[in-house]
Amino acid sequence: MITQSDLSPPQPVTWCKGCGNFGILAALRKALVGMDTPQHKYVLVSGIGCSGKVPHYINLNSFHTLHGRPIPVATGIKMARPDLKVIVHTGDGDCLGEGLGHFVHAARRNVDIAVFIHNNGVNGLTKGQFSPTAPRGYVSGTSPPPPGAPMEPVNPVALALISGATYVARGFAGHQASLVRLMQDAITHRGFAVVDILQPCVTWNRVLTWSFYNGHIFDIGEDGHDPSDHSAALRLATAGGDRIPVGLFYRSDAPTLADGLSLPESGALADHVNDLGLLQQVLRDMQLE
Amino acid sequence: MITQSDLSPPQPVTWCKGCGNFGILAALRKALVGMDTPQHKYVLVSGIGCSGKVPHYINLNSFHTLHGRPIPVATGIKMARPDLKVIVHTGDGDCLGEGLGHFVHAARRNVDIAVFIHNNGVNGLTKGQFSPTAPRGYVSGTSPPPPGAPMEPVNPVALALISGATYVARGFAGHQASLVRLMQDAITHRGFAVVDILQPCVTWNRVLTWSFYNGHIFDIGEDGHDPSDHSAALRLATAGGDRIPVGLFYRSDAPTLADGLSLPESGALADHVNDLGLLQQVLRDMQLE
Amino acid sequence: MDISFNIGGMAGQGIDTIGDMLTQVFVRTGFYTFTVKDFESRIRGGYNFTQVRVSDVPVHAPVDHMDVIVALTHDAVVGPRPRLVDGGVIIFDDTIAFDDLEPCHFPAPLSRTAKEVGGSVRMTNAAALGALLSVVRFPVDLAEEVLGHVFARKGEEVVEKNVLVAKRMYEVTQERFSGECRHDLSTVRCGPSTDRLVLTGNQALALGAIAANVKWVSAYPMSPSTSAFQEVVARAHEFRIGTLQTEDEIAALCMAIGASYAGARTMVTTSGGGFSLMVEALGLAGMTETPVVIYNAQRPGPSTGLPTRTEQSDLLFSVFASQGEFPRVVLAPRSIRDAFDTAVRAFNLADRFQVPVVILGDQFLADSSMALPLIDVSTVRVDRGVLAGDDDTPYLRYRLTDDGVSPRAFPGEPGRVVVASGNTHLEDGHITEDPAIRDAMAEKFLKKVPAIRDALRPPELYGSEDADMVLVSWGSTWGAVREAVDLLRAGGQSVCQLHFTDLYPLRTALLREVLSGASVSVSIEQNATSQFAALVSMETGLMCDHHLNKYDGRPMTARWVVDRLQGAGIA
Amino acid sequence: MDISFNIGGMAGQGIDTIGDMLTQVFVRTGFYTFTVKDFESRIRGGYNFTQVRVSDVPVHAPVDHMDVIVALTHDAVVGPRPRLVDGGVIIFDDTIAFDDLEPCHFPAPLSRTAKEVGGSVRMTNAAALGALLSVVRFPVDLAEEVLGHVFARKGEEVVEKNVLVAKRMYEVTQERFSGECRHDLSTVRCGPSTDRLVLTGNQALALGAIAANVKWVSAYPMSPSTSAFQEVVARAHEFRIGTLQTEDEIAALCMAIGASYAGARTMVTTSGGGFSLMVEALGLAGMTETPVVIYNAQRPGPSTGLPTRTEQSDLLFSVFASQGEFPRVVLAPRSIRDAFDTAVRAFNLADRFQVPVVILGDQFLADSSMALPLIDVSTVRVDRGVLAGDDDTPYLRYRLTDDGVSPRAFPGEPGRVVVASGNTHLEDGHITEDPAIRDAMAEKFLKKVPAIRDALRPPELYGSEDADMVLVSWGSTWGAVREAVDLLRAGGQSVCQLHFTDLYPLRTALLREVLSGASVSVSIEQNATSQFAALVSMETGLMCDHHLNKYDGRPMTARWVVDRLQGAGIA
Ligand SMILES: Cc1ncc(C[n+]2csc(CCOP(=O)(O)OP(=O)(O)O)c2C)c(N)n1
Ligand SMILES: Cc1ncc(C[n+]2csc(CCOP(=O)(O)OP(=O)(O)O)c2C)c(N)n1
Ligand code: SF4
Ligand code: SF4
Ligand SMILES: [Mg+2]
Ligand SMILES: [Mg+2]
Repeated sequence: MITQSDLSPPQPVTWCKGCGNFGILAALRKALVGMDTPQHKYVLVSGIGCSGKVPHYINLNSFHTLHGRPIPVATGIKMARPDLKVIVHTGDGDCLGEGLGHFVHAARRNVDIAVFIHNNGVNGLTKGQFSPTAPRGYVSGTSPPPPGAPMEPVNPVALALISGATYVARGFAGHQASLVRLMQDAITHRGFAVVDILQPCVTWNRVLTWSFYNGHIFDIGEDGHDPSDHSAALRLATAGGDRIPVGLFYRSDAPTLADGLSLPESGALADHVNDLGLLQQVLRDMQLE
Repeated sequence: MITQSDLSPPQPVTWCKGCGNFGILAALRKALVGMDTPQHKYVLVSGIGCSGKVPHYINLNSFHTLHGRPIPVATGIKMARPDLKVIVHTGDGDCLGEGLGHFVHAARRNVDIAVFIHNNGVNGLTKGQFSPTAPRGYVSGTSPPPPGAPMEPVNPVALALISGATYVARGFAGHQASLVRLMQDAITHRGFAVVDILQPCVTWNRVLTWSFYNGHIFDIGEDGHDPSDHSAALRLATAGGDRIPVGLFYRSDAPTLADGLSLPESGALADHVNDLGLLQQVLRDMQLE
Repeated sequence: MDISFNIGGMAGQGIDTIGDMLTQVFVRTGFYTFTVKDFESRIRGGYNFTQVRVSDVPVHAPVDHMDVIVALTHDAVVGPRPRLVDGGVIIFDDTIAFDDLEPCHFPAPLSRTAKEVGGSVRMTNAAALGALLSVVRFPVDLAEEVLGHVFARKGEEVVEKNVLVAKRMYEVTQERFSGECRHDLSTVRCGPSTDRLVLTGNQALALGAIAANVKWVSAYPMSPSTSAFQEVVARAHEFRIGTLQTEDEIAALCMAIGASYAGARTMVTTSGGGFSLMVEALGLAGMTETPVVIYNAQRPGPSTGLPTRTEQSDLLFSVFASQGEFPRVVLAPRSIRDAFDTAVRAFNLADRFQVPVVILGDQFLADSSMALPLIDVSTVRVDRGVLAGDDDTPYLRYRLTDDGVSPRAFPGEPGRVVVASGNTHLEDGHITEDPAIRDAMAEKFLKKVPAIRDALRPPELYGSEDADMVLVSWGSTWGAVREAVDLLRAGGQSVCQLHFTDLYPLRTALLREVLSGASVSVSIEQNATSQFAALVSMETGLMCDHHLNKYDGRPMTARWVVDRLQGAGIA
Repeated sequence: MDISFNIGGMAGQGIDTIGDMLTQVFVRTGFYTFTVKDFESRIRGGYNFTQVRVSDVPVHAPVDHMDVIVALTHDAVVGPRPRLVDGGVIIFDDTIAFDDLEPCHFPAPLSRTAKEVGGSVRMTNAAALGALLSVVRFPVDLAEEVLGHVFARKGEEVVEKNVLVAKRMYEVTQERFSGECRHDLSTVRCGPSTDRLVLTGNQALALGAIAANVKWVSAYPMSPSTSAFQEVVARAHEFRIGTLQTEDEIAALCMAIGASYAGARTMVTTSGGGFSLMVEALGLAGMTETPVVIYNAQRPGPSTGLPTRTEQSDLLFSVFASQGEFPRVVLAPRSIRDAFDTAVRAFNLADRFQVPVVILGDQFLADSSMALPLIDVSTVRVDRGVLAGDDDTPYLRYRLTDDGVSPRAFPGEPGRVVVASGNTHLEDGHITEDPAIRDAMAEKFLKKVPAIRDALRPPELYGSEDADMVLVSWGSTWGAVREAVDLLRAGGQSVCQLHFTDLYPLRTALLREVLSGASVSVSIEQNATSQFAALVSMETGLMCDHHLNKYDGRPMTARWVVDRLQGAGIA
């Protein structure tokens, strides 16, 4: 129903030439064009970072929020308007540094939103400091040698799995076809869907490059992984070693947050009106005779 | 070296009669009395909650901080004074709600502190609302039926394991001997040590009671679990089901945060003095001739 | 009639229950009540009390003195003794070992009677109630009329037995109590009041929010705000309101902002520490012009401070919180009834001007209760402000208009794209660094202010504008200061009260008039640094001559005001 | 001599490099420079520029006009054209297609020369430098003297080739440039300055912190503060300073508080959004009396605003941030050199009064650079305040003293227990709800304020106290306003500047004197709501007659001040 031109960028794109974000944006456009939800039913929510600029490069309802906070803002939107599809674009710093708590809690609540992590191992927009997914020893302006970043990286896939996310995948900005599919599945999935997207930052990250990823990733679907098997998913996610698994790790069905709140039986919360007659009755009942 | 009377409570204890916190405090006292670090080398850091009051009930250096923030405060203390043993007492709301981000990041940094979670499934001090570890459906003032708490609980042991903690255990306020041992090991462990302590809140929590725990816990040590096996630990932690494993899940050696910072070669950071001669030289070198 | 009953003891002993029952007895017999709770930040033990002030005219503040005390512990017998009036009585269970008996002391067989007559010590509460009523010679027929209702309402399982216990204890007291109580209600009949709705400030606020059509409330528990949240949660199912206990306060406000962007009226409830954490998101609401209501029930700070006590020390923080500059509204209800109206007004102001609105309550107001006339909700008006029409195409979320307010639209409508951004943005919501747009958007914000100010309530003048002395007050101290004015005027002083509920942007016309007219002005605030007086100076250049400050965390009383004024030689 | 060079182009094109080299040329030849950077919140592309202002007297502000422009893109040729002075020149690479040539345009073979002479287009920077120097007829011998140093210092790999390229382009320009440049430096010899230390505001601040013995800096990156943090991190190993990029700003400040409690001097660096997140922990520092220095490099808000631009709009937020009331200090350096001193003073004030100290910088100050005399660090004095002696037993962390300051001790000493708490506490640090202690502790805080105020710098009066007009300014606009005063006085006006670096608690003596003496007072601020003027009113009741406000995110200039004053008919 949506055409590419419906989505054309409201503003000129300002990312660096060669940035992995182009691949993510392209995949998002293809994903949306390939599905049958009308354009006005989407809301795109982003944080702050290079990744956070997505709303200005695709013509959708959007909220460019704060660094680290797109997930709670998206949660609010979804609860008020459960008929809308809410998509979060977030950076690794945004989602796993400043906003990590929200990520874990949204996962365990199984909030029905799709979260796309632009995972580039750096804080791109603030000039290349190591991010929570940077490997131990990563050298940057805030982690000079010795010994570079003095800590283990966050593993977003494992964290999502442990936290209760019901759709967990990893994609790569360079693999359009599979990324489009993962995005579409994540958007249509009923529940908290995470796609950790490997995204080369060509300006700052000299370690996690296009060629590095091309040489190290492998598709777990091709390896016969069963995405209904949580422990297998967790094993894959925590295996370590040289090779980087991509694909769908896990998918399951579970009650979403909206199922557990007292939202209106039908229609959106945003359109519902408190019954003043009922309130008057409540107040009357509270009176002491 | 420390005697029980050295530690006697500076203030009368205000917890409810029968509260699991008494067991935790008793175990802490026994743990300290049984070790050979002198009293002045400990610092106890707590958040806000019933659990947060520990510093007033044991005679130690202490910092009663903010809700959710004892871990970063403890991190700062430890970095400034690596010779001190820093112990955090935190609630489940404190550590896994408000402070969850800090918990995960301290774990991946392997900050050399011991974190004791008073896990009672409720926000005790604010009158019994469901906490992040309350089971799905738990009924409280902020989660009335239907359907009670509309989300899965946080699993602190699994979360610690995934995040990179190098000592991960679960204890029970009612099992003094083993809790004392776990505490001592956690305190002497070099790295981020977590003990998730099951703590009945007799006033609010009608589900996770003394008798519930007595009927459901089992010791993984007795079952022959090997604490050097990370995946086995993770499997145990995520197994689900009726029975609740307690004991030491995992222990390993890894560089701590202090190893990766430019702290003084010897002596504490707090006692070190920037070399003004060197600074003068630096400034001179920055000049353009 | 103006009696203060005081029930003291440990947390968990049933102080609240006795206090509530006592309140009910007097409300049901037609009197005005005002109940305050004084409790520690612990779940069991300590020394807590409930004060029930009963009067035949409306009262809005507690008093310092105690007429009749029911003490459930030894501490509660001894501690409040200095505050007992001459002719006051302290009732306590005769199992409490207490030797220094004075005529005011009445060791009563409360628990024994409960056991003997009711069959359970748990009915000691009923016994205490009976003793209390008897001591003030509350007519037994009137008592009988209401006791059944009271115990039924309190959910006591064995209503009849409780009534029996209370009545028996009433009689026992008649027989045994040999002291003098300064209050003798034996001739009293039903009071003049028809007010029957007993609400706390937090309940009133929550019900007001429901009346104003709040559809989303997210919060992280924090005393003394939690009961407001819980009141909404408890009614969420019947009204279909989305409520969520979040992981922290940051998430609470961000969710509310998201839900508001999507079209729902939203509120968050918190106290100072939680509000501190919301400050960044407050700025997001400001910048994105997303209406949201933030209820900050203040408590003494800084930091964790005194979690269960009261203070008015977040005023200037609320006015200036968050980086940068944007319009906002700060309101402080003056009474329990006003908390309801303030909630309604807050939502309308938020929508009309597309700004965040902070409601500054405090623990005193939050936890106090009084009997009110039934609230008629049919008069509640919901004003959602300017909404975009069909001709608003292409839709520009931040259209530059004469009054700075852009028509709102919500996501989900075909043909309309709604773009919000916390970065500096163009009219269409997309980001820009253009200095001219930056200026225009900053001026858009400035333009809203005069209209907001005009939409706010002017201060209330109590007494004559020509009075020699003006007492300047704000928020929940309204009742205490008003009563102080009455006391002072009764003593022949020429004094008036200028009271503000709408604090920012400040309305200054009447203020200038009254302040320049009076020969002495005194700011009275429940904080240490006279924050409202500072705000007045900032906006008008006028300085109050004197400042009364109470910052021990306990609620203000008229007596305190008068004593301080006299002590300082001002009155 | 007062020339403004402007290098414009896309991010990532080497604008900074050319600007830095140009700065070096003039510094090395004895001139004063002032360099500002104007860039967008993106990593590549857009339109950015660096302005290098060169003078033979010290200058502390940029100018609006441009004398010589090097444009690296078409946009950079066209965009700044209106700001080019008569007799100005725009140099650009002749591969840029540009048709509307005017006499001021000089399409030069920059990249061609780089390739032909240096063998690589990457030496286009060197070519641009050569062209630029040639256009203003900067003496070739002087240029030769320094170019080698400049390229070596910049870490250019092939120093000689770069020098060759620059020189060749110098000659080519001599031959080809047919326009008129209003500046002719051919007779210039070395300038009067011996200032050789080129620092940005952020560098100066970081080095000041190191001089003051900062031992722990935790931060989460945020423009425009990040380079201050990175400056410390880069030197952490040689000085042995603990530094950590944290998960968020809350952790950053909490860690700093922990490290300070344990005895280390600590600092955090952030901007408004991060400061918002620190507000709760700020209150913890206040309540626990833990010294800490918070550097807030302001940028235009609210919310994300304009991340790489400048503003002074967090003043009142800084003064009132966090619930409750506690003493604090707010300082705003007036210049790059002052940033160093401010850092030192901040740490001493924090320790002496055991309070948090906020340093309000801004993007303009943070990213600007100028040549300074060498800083002599031997004069730096570290004052750790009152420390507990051996006789302080039992140790009471919050001992009540006459001046409100309690001797500090750190954990880890035998026989001493150091207890800190964010709850209301007793002298020993353990918690209490006692109203009398509460009062005493609140008064302890109030007591510190007069002594803090006395320890702060009074405002600086530039010009005569008896001037008709006083310009009131604060922080980084010092240079621009001072220069405006010079311009106005040169035009015969009677005007002075009263400039504040120490903002809170406010010193009011000189302020009262000057404001009441002047017939016209004008507040000049880089914000929309005149926050400092509001603070002045709050503290003194005095109102400024006029307010100049700049809020487009671009730095203030003397010209802007003068034009605005004249435009408004004030001057
Ligand atoms: C509260 C707050 N802290 C810090 C910043 C500064 N900041 C902007 S973007 C960013 C990091 C971006 O990293 P990431 O989320 O990985 O996004 P990327 O640019 O790499 O896509 C930071 C720290 C901010 N805007 N707000
Ligand atoms: C920022 C902030 N939010 C909320 C609170 C209120 N508060 C105090 S204790 C507490 C929860 C305590 O729960 P938990 O950490 O589990 O401790 P427990 O009392 O159960 O030991 C809360 C929400 C606070 N003090 N600060
Ligand atoms: S800095 Fe990195 S992430 Fe940002 S746009 Fe450039 S390449 Fe992409
Ligand atoms: S409320 Fe619960 S956790 Fe708190 S002291 Fe009482 S029993 Fe213990
Ligand atoms: Mg990133
Ligand atoms: Mg708990």
